[in-house]
Amino acid sequence: MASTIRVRAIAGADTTEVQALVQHPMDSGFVKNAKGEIIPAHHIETVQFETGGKTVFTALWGPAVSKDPFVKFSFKGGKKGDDLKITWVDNKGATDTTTAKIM
Amino acid sequence: MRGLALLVALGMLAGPQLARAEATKSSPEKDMKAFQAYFTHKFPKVPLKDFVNGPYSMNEGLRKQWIEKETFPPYDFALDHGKELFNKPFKNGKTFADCFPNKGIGIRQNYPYFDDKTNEVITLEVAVNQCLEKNGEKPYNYMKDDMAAVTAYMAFTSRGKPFNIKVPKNNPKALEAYEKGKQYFYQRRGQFNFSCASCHVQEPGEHIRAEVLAPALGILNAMPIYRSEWGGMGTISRRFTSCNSQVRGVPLKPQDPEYRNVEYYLSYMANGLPISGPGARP
Amino acid sequence: MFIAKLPDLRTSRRGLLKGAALATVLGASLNVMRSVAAFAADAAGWPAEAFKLKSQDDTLKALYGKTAEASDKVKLDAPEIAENGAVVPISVSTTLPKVTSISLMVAENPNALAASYKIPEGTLPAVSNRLKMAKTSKVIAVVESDGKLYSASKEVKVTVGGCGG
Amino acid sequence: MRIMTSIVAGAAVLMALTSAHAAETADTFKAAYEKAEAANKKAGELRNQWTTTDKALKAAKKAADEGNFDVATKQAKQAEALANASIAQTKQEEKLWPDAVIR
Repeated sequence: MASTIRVRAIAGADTTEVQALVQHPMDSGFVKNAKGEIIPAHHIETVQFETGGKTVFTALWGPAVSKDPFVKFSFKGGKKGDDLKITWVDNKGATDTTTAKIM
Repeated sequence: MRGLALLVALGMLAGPQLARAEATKSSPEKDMKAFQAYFTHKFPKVPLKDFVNGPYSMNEGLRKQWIEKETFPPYDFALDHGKELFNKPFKNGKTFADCFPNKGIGIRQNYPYFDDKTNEVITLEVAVNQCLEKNGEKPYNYMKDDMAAVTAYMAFTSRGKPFNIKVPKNNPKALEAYEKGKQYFYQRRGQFNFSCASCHVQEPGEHIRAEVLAPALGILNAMPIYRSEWGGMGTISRRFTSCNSQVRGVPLKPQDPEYRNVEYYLSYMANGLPISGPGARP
Repeated sequence: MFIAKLPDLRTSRRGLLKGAALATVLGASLNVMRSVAAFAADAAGWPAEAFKLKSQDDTLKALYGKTAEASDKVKLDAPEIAENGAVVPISVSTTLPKVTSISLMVAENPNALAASYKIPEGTLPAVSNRLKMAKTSKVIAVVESDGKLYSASKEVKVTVGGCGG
Repeated sequence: MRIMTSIVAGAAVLMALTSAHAAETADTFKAAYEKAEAANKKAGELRNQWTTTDKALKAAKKAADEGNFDVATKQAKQAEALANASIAQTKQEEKLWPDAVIR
């Protein structure tokens, strides 16, 4: 099974730019299915980005974040070859984690 | 009316005037030139090749959102899934590569083609399912999921290659299929009385409700697409059937000969324009 | 293409967003130890209460216990007209110092809070993401800088809503 | 556009006329329904059924199942009118489509 997380982390002169795309339905809990039943809320709550034993970014997401969410940020430091670990947890307790190399 | 028919009949019998009767028939090449000229004239600022980017070629605000979206495109997951499916051996050990010319890489621009043996239009989606069935696998649902993923990957390996659709002159059945596709494209249907052309020839760039209509020219180059409206991927089959529904027409079955003919016609109209799929659309 | 939608043909309009350019603006020295401590505590809790509230003021109170003042140092980048409410690309950046978090609210959504980002020291105070918008609404970016809240807002027109149907 | 208006208007007139009847029976419903189905089948052969015809047919069937033959017959007649309109549209368009072709 392929990872639900896509990451692109690119080291620049003194910062590293991180872009991540997560495969997740992000059901808002306000949408009905074809039968007219509410699709219960199902969304990622937290995404954590760590490198060198330190958290560099945490996203707290509600149901208004789009399906297959995208996020982009930058942090100081980080160099080519460093590990960047990403972990998400959703409101049903599901989780996935991946470790990407900074490019 | 009867007099006119008689004249035409006489003309045809007369031989030298055959050209006049022929003039009412299609010349795919002439059609294509006129089709492309219509769009470049209507949108003089849009370079010909840019029409493959649909509504993004003609609306600045949309284009900006699209460019940002393309930095990490929503079809990424489908693309990876498609690559996986494409390379995964079937139960008999063969793969998609065994069914296609050049092992299936960089060939999307040649579909659909007219099959001389069966006298029918073979679209890429049909070819994918034929490959599966030939190898004892279950065919995919034409509308989305695996079919969208595999065709996304095949389009991706063909990006930048210009559509190269052929209507073989030596087979009148091919021209007939092309003609039927052309008729389907221009014939109004559904309770709203719209043809494909009503929206995508006469009104591209305009808003229908909230949507900016895509130009018909190049519309298939970007397929399959991740559509925000759909919240996921969809194939050419999905595009055609949803268009029918939207004008309150009952869609035909995916890959019905009529749809294949339209795809044949419309792809021919985009000859020379590069494959840009998979695409992202509002 | 969407002349009229038949209810049974409606599909979810949720979809993807795009990211936007980051402004590399902040200068702050790295203090690894401090940010580790601050972060572990923060990451433990997803602010369930704040995500349930309707008004932006209540949301800020629940999230931060204070109110925000408008600031031109908060830069909010969002489209004038969203191509689809399901996928509205929104970016925030700021030149304010000592930024510890950035939150985004959509005033007209059923619940105002869309996302909140913790910015440890050493991370630039800029974030891009893609949000759903139910209808035309003000989008509010709130930056927590040196313990105070600063905001910027922008109206985004939504003609195709992002809340399904 | 003009054609559309006339077709829709025509269907509306037919609907108005047919709704004047009352006290329909299972037999009159059955006859009306069969006529509607036949017309819709023909529209299908012409590859141009309307979704609204389907809807009216379903509504007719549902009303008949509930024993409401007034509504059922009315819906069946509406379905037939719609199906006939789609047939008329096809016949007309088979002649008119070349006018729209880009030359």
